[in-house]
Amino acid sequence: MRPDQRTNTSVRTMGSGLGYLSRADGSAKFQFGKSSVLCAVNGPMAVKQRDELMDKAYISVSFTPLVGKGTTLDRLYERILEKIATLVIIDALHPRTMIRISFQVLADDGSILTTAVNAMMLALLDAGVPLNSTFAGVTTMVHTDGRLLLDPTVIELEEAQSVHNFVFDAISGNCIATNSTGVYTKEEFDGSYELASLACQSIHGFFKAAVKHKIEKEQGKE
Amino acid sequence: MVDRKRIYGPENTSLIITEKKQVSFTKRERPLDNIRPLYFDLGTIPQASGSAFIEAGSMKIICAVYGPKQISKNQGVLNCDFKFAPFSRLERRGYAKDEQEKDFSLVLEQALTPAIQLENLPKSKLDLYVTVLESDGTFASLAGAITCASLALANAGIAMYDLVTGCSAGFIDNVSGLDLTEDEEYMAEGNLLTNKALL
Amino acid sequence: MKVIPGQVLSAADKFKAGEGTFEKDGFIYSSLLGAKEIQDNNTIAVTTQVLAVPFVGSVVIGKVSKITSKHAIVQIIMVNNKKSLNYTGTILKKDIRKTNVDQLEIYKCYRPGDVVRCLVTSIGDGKNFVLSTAGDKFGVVLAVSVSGYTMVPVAWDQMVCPHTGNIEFRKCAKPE
Amino acid sequence: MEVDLEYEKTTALDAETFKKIQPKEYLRRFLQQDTRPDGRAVSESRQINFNADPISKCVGSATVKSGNSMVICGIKAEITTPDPLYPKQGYFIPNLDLPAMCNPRFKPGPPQQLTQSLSEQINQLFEKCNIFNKEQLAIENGEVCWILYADIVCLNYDGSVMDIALLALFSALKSLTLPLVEYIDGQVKQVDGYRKLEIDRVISSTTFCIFDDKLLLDPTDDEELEGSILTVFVDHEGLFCGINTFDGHLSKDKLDECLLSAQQRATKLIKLI
Repeated sequence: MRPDQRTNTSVRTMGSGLGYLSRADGSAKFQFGKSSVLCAVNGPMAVKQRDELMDKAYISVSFTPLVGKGTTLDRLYERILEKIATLVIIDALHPRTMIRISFQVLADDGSILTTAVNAMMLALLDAGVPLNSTFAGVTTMVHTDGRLLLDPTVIELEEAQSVHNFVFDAISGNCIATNSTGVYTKEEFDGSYELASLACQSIHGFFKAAVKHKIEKEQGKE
Repeated sequence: MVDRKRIYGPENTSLIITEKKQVSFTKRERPLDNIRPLYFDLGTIPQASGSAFIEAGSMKIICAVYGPKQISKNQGVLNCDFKFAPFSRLERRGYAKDEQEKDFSLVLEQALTPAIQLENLPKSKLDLYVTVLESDGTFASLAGAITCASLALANAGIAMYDLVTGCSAGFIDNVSGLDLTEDEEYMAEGNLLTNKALL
Repeated sequence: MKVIPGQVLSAADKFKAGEGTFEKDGFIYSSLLGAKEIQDNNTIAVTTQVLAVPFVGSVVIGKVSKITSKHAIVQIIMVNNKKSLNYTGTILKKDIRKTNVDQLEIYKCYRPGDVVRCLVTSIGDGKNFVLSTAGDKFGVVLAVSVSGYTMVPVAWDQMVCPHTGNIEFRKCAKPE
Repeated sequence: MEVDLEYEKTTALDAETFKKIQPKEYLRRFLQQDTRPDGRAVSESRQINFNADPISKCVGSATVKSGNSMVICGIKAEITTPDPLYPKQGYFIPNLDLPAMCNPRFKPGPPQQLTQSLSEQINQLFEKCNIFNKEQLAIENGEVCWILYADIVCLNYDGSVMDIALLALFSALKSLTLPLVEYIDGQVKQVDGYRKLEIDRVISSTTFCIFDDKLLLDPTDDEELEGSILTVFVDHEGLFCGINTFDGHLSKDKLDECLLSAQQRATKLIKLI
């Protein structure tokens, strides 16, 4: 049993809120337990001439940590998120425009990268940006005593032998992004991969429910 | 000020104390009017339009020319960027350019611009980057950089009136000598840099 | 023979100074690092692989990157069949073809992504070189249809998509 | 519809122009013939050349060249006060720099996102993978310790720079000689003799480019731009130390293929160091 009474293969309680910000074209908050990230999507909108691309939209991502301006680690996260966004958004539909995606960490209790990935998914859906698939992300870790844990918290991460971030495509079931650190064997990686793949399916179910809830609420108003 | 765009450590670091060697020209191995033997290589950086590498003693300098690139000015422009690599000198230096490097960039630009036929490069600029990988004498590095840069320009196929070469000199106890090393420069009372095109 | 910039090639009364050389005080000097050549028995030149810079009169090949109602912007790729680095040029509406300029519409001549052959007519005041496609030789050499296939010209102002058979309007260059 | 077949011949562009206009199609046509623009097979890597200790002013240095890609790594040793949380340890600060000199795409000025994320990936290896015991860098408990600055400067960026950056870094670490010192009255003085660092784990990386479901080993810059990149870190025992891909569409079989091929290459690469 883990400190927060979860089983090894369960994620923390997920929470989400769509359309959090009134001035953004699309926004969403996503929570894994106490970890929480807010994501705002703006665009397609006018682009600076320097960044203008002739055949596709320019996608700009900024990731702001809880405190300060951020370090090289935040730039690595930014790069990962930017690459995922570029892969998923059908950018050829909006040439010579910009789509800006901004992240703000609200609370950090581990697995912050995948929390941000999931927040981005919901915000992109909320903004109505054309996408060629949906995705979901989850973090796993291998404990120094060999246990495989899903969605670790900060306390658990201190005793990690290796940490794996996975992002899975919902349609093909392929892995679109991984970022893992620490030392591990092939078997440990395979185990993490299987576990993350299953978890992503359930997270994806959560996305569907969240979007459905939002649409029903909007239609109810009319 | 901590540079958060790189991996950083504590702010105050220092070298271990070693005694500076006392040097004079009497102990110098090569004659006073000789420079260190030189080794040149062209096209070291294939990604660039032109590049050159120069080695003299333990001094190593690499230079790349990019361009011509489009600018809105009608006359051609040469941009120079001079940098010591972080590990090139005794003390580690940061990545940000300091005053000396800015000054040397300007010297480089002034030395090379008259030699280039800029009228043949309408609406164009040339970007020239020099990195000193290992320095053995600050002025000797600048002199080497000038020579290296003009070779890189020739390698890039840029039309020039002439090749430009640089050489440093200095004097210790009122005796002057050519191409001083770092230890000699430390002792020298004055340093001089000349660059020359044949025409 | 290999020469370096600033090397004396000959006295100026024997030969004429050609490409890659310059004349000063009665001598011809090399301005490039390259091979010395004597052309037409009276001109001395130095040749080397150079990245080309567009000049007035150069024939350039470029890719249309942007069109507006007044002009088309072209990213120049080749200058006189030599590789060049990124230069941009502008084709003004009046320079697209020789006749009937008043009635033409730019989007019926060029689309972003087309590869065009043009002539440099002026260095220009602003950022870009001024290009022209007036003349048979100049215009679109390679264009991709809406459905993504390389099109084939059927008339001076029309191209056809070999896959769908749709006709699209382009100001084509006459094949050499 | 009658199509003039002669047309394509007459307007055929030479390879260089075609590459500039349609880089994806250019690469695809090579791969249809099971070869790559530089003549290599799909799973063939470039020749690697080492040059040990080129910089005499460093405690350890190395140059590594693979095809056109070239990096130089220099390690400088200075002294500082240790972190109060870890008074017995020294510091190790790795940085990768991609200056404007090494590729026309890079601009002068502060490091770009790519540079920062590559530096961070190297830093994570040193933080999470127990590469060497940092207590070897201690001089006096809580008072003074060594700080090693490992600066990797890319001289020519032609793809797969992480692979050769790690090779250069580890071969510089292996050749590193720290001067022996003694700490007397708050001053660090050098004494005769040198010592080496004990390296517990040597890591190498292998970069793949995923393009149209094909896996290109050791991609060049042009190939990297057209496909997505997968980097696998493997240590000397064949254990994995990291897998990074940010925009690949990989099935598990393909991923396994990469991991296996990276393991095989790692044994070869680590022998070189």
